Amino acid sequence: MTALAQLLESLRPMLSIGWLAAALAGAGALAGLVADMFDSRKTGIALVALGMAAATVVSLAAALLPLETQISGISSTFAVVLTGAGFAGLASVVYFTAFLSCASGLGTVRENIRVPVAALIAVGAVAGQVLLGADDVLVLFVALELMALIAYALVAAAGTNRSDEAAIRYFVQGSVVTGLAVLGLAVLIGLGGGVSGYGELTAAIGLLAPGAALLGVVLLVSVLAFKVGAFPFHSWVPDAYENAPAGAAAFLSSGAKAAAIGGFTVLFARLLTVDPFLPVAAAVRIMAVASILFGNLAALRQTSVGRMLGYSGIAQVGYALIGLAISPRDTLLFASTYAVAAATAFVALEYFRLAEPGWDGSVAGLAGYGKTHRIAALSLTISLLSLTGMPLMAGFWGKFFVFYAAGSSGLLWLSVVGLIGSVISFGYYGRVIRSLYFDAASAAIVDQDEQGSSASLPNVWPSALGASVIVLTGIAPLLWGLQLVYALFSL
Amino acid sequence: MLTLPALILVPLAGSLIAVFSARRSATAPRVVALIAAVAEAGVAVAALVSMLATSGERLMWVSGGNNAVATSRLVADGLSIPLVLLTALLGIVAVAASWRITDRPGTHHALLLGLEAAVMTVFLAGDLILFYVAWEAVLIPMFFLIGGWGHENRRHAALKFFIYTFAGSVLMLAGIIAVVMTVRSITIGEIGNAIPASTQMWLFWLLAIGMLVKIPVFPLHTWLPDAHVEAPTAGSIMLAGVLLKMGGYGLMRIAIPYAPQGFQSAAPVMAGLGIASIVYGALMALAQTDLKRLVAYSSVAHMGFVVLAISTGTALGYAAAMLGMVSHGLVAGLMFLLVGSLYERTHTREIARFGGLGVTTPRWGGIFVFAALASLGLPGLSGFPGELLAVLEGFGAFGWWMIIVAFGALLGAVYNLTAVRRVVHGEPSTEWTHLSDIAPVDLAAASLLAIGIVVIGVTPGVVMRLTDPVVTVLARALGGGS
Amino acid sequence: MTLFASNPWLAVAVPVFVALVVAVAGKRLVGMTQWFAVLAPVTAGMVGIAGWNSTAGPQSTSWLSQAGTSIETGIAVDGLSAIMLIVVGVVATMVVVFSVGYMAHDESRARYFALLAIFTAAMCLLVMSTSLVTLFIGWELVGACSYLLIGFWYRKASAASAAMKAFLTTRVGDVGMLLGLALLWKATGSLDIAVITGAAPGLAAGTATLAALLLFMGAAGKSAQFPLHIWLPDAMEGPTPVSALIHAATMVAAGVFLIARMWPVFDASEAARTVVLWIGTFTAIFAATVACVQTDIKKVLAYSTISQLGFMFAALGAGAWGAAMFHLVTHAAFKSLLFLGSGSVIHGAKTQDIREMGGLARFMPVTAATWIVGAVALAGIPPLSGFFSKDAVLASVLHASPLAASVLFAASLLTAFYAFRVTSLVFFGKGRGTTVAHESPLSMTAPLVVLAVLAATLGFMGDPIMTALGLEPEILSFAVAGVSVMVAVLGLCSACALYVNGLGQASRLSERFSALHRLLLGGWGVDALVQRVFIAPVIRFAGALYVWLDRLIIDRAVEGVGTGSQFIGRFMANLQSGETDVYASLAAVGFIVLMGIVLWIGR
Amino acid sequence: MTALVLCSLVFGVGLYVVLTRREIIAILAGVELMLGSANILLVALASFAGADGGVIGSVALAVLVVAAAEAAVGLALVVSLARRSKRSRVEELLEVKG
Amino acid sequence: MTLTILAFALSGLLMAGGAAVVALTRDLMRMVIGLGTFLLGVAGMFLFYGQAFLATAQVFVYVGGVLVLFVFAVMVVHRSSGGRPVLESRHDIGAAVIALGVSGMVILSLQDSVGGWLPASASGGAAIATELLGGHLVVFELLGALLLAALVAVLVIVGAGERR
Repeated sequence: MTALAQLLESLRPMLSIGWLAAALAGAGALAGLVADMFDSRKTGIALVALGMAAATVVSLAAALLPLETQISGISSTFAVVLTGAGFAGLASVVYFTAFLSCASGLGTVRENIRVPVAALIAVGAVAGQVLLGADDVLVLFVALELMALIAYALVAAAGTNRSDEAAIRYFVQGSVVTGLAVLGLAVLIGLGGGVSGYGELTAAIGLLAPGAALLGVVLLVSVLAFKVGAFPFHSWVPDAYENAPAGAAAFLSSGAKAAAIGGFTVLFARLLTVDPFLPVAAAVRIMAVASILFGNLAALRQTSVGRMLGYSGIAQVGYALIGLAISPRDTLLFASTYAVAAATAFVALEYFRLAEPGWDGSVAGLAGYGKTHRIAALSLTISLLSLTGMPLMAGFWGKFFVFYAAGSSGLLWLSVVGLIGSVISFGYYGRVIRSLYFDAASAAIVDQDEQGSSASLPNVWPSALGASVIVLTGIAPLLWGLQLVYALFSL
Repeated sequence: MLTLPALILVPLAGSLIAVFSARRSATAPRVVALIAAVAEAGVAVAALVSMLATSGERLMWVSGGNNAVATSRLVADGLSIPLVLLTALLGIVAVAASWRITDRPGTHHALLLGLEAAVMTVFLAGDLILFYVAWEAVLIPMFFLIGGWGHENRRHAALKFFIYTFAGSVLMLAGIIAVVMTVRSITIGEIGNAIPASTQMWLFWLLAIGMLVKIPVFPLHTWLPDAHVEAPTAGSIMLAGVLLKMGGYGLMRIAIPYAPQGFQSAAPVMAGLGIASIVYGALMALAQTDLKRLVAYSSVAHMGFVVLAISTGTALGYAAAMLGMVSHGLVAGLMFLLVGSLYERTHTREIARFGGLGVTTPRWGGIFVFAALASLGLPGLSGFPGELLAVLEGFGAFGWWMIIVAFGALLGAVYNLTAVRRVVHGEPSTEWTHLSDIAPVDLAAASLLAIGIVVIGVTPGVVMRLTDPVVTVLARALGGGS
Repeated sequence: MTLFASNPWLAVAVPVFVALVVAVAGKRLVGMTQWFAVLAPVTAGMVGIAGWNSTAGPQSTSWLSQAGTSIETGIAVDGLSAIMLIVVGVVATMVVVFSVGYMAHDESRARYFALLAIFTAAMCLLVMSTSLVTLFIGWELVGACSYLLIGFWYRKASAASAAMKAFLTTRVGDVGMLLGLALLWKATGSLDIAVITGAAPGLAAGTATLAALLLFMGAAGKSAQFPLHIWLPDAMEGPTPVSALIHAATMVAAGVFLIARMWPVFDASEAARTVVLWIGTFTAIFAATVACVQTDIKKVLAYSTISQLGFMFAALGAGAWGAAMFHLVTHAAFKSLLFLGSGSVIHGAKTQDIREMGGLARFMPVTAATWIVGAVALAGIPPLSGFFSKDAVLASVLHASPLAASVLFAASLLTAFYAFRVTSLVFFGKGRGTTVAHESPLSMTAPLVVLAVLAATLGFMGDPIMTALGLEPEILSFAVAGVSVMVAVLGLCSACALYVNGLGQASRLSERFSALHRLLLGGWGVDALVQRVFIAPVIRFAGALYVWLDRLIIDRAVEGVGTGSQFIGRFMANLQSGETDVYASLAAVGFIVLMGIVLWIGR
Repeated sequence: MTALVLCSLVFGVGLYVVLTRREIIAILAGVELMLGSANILLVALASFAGADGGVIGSVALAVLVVAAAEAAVGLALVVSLARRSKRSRVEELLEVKG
Repeated sequence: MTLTILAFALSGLLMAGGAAVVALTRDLMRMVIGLGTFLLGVAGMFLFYGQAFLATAQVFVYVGGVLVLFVFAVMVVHRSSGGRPVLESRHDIGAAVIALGVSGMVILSLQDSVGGWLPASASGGAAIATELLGGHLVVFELLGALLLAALVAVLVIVGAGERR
């Protein structure tokens, strides 16, 4: 352990550059694209994944070895993106989900665009790192739009009628929101006198007429709410998650969302700290409750696993919104645990899609996979339990800290709503698990399995990796205390 | 004190080995599981011995040493040790009960041992977080046991079990959050800032609701018959024998100490729930046509006594609750073992189809009669001391309501003896003339439980000597001397 | 003897050990172990004899204790318990010996003897205990043994039902006893009998009465007093020696013993005693009337036992617990004699119906002779034992309530009547049975002879018994004795006159009063009433509760939450209509709503 | 004030176009209306507040670039949809729902 | 002064008129022309507010680029249908209320913050460059990434749509 610590210590100067992770990721993406030009697609994806892996490790190291206890800027001159410990922690999660997504092999994507899709995911992860630490409205806006463009493309990458439809609708809705975003920029930066950093903005909008300031802020909140997929800005979520290629949805549902939650959190922590914005926090709480109820209830009767995960994602965002205005650290922690679990779930689905071409994506169709695809099924189960918030899984800590923070702020009722939502959520997560393990496989599937056992199976290890991360981080705090958690997400 | 972590690690290790041993042969997992369960029992006894050696107060183990800021701690005292021993014993019985499982034996035994580890953790948890974690972790293996190895309606029952008890325990989590944020410590029993009395009024119910669901009391009980009936035998044994005890343990360990004033105002209601459970459970058991369902409802009645005893808030009441829990663990374990063993050979639980089993399977019949007598609270067997004390103390606290309790005890005799008459007595049904008697493994397990039942029944003092120090403290905190 | 005097626990331990040995040895060694089983009651008797004048103090130990509060268990032998121990020891010894012959052909003998031994242990525990808890443990255990022994031939549905009925009916009484314990625990803070009896005079009147009545409820259940007597006639489904031991001599007398043991509590409550007196008196006359028409020899004896126990309770109610104990002892002797005799008859005649018997005296001389001794003792004809004890009872009741005494005299008349009705029908007249009866083996007749001797002579033991109990000896009241003898002889003669030539006259009589006859035959319809008013409704109620409340309301509510939220979920998911413009407008509407909320909150 | 009203109303018209047009390309045009007018509002508000032109310019430029890229992606989606399934109108997109 | 007012009015007219055409015409090509008009109006507005560089960029990027893309897209989409495609709208009150709601909310919230005419402050490309390469370098880089991503995204979208 000490040797490792020394090594990390010697790497400090390099880690201090928050760019390093982004640069590695970007380099991986470019290298992948270059390799793609020479038609070596496997290498291309491997290169992108490698870049993601490197970025994950670097970010994690940066998180564990915080350079300063205070919030640190990306560099001394441009204090527009936060890369302090907690943000590096979340960034490493974003990169990790992107890594899982790429590592799944993206087998459901058509071969000719596989590497570009991977590269898009990589760029998305970079955008995510910027987004989650954005300390500047303009940076936030551009990062959001970058993420949005990538998201549209990822949904459309499935190349089916349904995915086209989902992408178009997503795009139209997103465009309206972009309009709102520009309006928000106009109000905040325009009326704020041309400053865009949160620090100066806080001072500047303090001088504005209350109505104008609130308008700008609410516009931004709406935009971020759309990005995270909170009720009532949620409509795109189920469509997108269901119809995007599962491997790409793995990033879309996890890293992209976690980054948006991060950006949302920073917005609240840095900009909305002044008194006049308390109503905004209250409004977000209402949105949280609505999201939790809507997401959980609407997910109950879904037949498609992806769509169900989409609705459940709405609910999960609701939990994050609980913590948003209360405890940034806990919100980031929750976002991370959610992201890893969601990515693992989708990566497992990607595996099923490839391993069982006959699977129609429905919950009932998973019947018997618990026996035929043990590892992937187990990974999916673990990720779903984590999403439920069961102890021994990472998801428990995420929810626990958020709810604890809410309780400590005198909002125990909010925690209770969230907890009840968790109970409802097992109604649909449990149905998936039930299908996997308790339902007999139909005869056709068994036959297929016997035939297809010799064929090359897709990667199962990314889902296993995700699941082990979930379990390890779920158990570790019990053994070594909670400092580990605090260390990763101290702000 | 490494015995405490060992109590958790031994079954966990056994669980892992069981999974991998399944590749070797189909019978390897059960051997592994049995070894692990016996070793676990050995460790439990070792814990008991070392606790008695250290003047019987308590054992403690802190992860990461004492200097760490936030650590998990394990504590074993008089409240936990009896239940730990019970769990270890039932662990062995459960493995024996699933001796002939052929469907994925590795996973089954691994889940069983994992369940045991989780339950152990509940009883040993020294901080609230660990307590809750273990409390919920118990659901996972149980869910899979019911769903994976249960009977016809297992799919629905597993989900219902999970969601119902999960709903109760998340409210408990809200309560735990409220506790921690007020007392500023997660160590159980460490109360820095006193919780305001007005808060305690709702806090107690928030904490207790999850436990009351687990116990379960009327009218929060409907998950239980479904779960019990559908669960495989080993699952039923653990469910009735150990999982329900978590509720009573939690009340005494968490809910009441943290919200004593809330408890005092809630005690009559809780006692009412307990009394209602006693009568209601007995009546429901009387109405059953399914033998396993009957036993399941009898659990409601028995645990009603535990709730009643706890709600007296006296030292003897607590002791009665502990006795009741240990006893019910043994008796219900035995009952489910017997019903499971019967089901395995007849593939039915329909009471009406049995009859005269005392003639065809005399050993099984004899033990069933014994179990029924134990279940109805016959003195000399384990059920009696707890029920007697519950009535004695309940009379002191709640007066003539005990008339209902006493009649509830009578109803207990009614359904048990009715079951005996319809299953064991009478002319043997032609359907089962060639039924083989109870298997040797089951017989051994049953004898183990029967010995426990007799020992506790004759000398309940052994349990109470263990519980004495901690119960004294807890009862004094409530302001009740006796 | 000193061994037994200083170690009274042997009376419990040895029978338990015997039971274990017999049970473990099982079928293989029955021949040997059944004689070994005699050891159990013999030890009990020895302890009783040794403790007759023993000065050894109680041996007690903490059964359980918590936070300084402790519940003690303990045993001790004093006069009262010594008497009971001897009764138990002697009768049980006789029964075990008798059983060796009676049960010779039964496969489950091992179970039988083990249960007898356990019963002995439990009974000894009951009578020796110094704590109500120990007493209650023994109390329940004898009940359980009774249950298992009544249901010994459990293949017979009637036996199984009778066993259950016996256990449950006595349990009804135990409900009261349990509450009585709780009340005394609350009032005195102890369950130690010495403490409670010491504190009894100081109890509030209401408490004392309630406690006494609750204890009496337990006693009434165990001792088959009206209306909890219904189990005893059915209990005759068990093997006859069991009836002799448990349902005539020992267990059913435990209720009398309990009240004697807790006498100070009853002494403190006039009201409670009055209740006991009248319940006892009524039971005595009621059961006697029913006994007059029964045709099953054991049923007659069963109702007779109920009636005699009624006598004892009447004595208790009148304040003469010594007389009650005296009658208990003599009753134990002659009633177990009668039961064993009936066992011998049944063994020989292969039937229980007295209408099918007749003239058996020729085939079974020993049985007949001893039976007649028992019947005379039961009828209360001097100088046999029944006369003296019944006289003591009647005298005391007369002292307390002349009305009750006159009822008891009537009961005495009926007693003599039914005793000799049976005697005439069974042993005299012409044989009506199909089979040729035979005398029983020695192992069965020897106990009869011993018990006959006891039944004949125990009447003279009145003074020692009273002394042992620490009471003044009874002085024979000649007035009462005269009336009682007259009544008894009247009953005897009328029975002989009516029945010695068979059933002809009697059946004409019963046809004439057929309604009354049916009523009496059915035990005044109490049994049917209980069945209709209590048991059937409870079972129907339970069934209805399960269907309507548990399934239809509670569980439906639980499941309803699930389906309800699914329904809402379906509805919510339908908002997701797939229309692009709706989706786009949701974003704008969301903004407007959010802005509205913010402005509304921030007013 | 005039600029505010003008830009807001044109923004509203853009939104109205998005909500009412059936042809997807027309919807994209509506989006352009929204973005353009919002951009002008930005510049207008900035000059009311006397903001530094450089910052405002770069913000406006960023918006411009974003809008252009978005238009490109949007048109690509439309083209792809049309080429694959011959659909170009929103009422033809009702497959994914529930 | 009047000249500036005139310029403002003209640009505003172009914007409003173009928007109205886009909203109301039933002819696809006319809609594209209306869009062009609007974009020109936007460029005029930039000029009016002293952002000459932006005005230029607007003309180049939009009128020269995006508008052409629109035309291409129209041609590709409606290649088969022949003739000029007819545009349809589902005019309804709800949409109008929502659109007006947003506009109204913006106007009402901002009406206190603006007023009178403005001191136009000119800023050239240099100022923008200074800002973008200085304090907002990250934005510049992100915009670069955005354009690259847009390229790849279009590639992916079109590539996914190809018939197999």
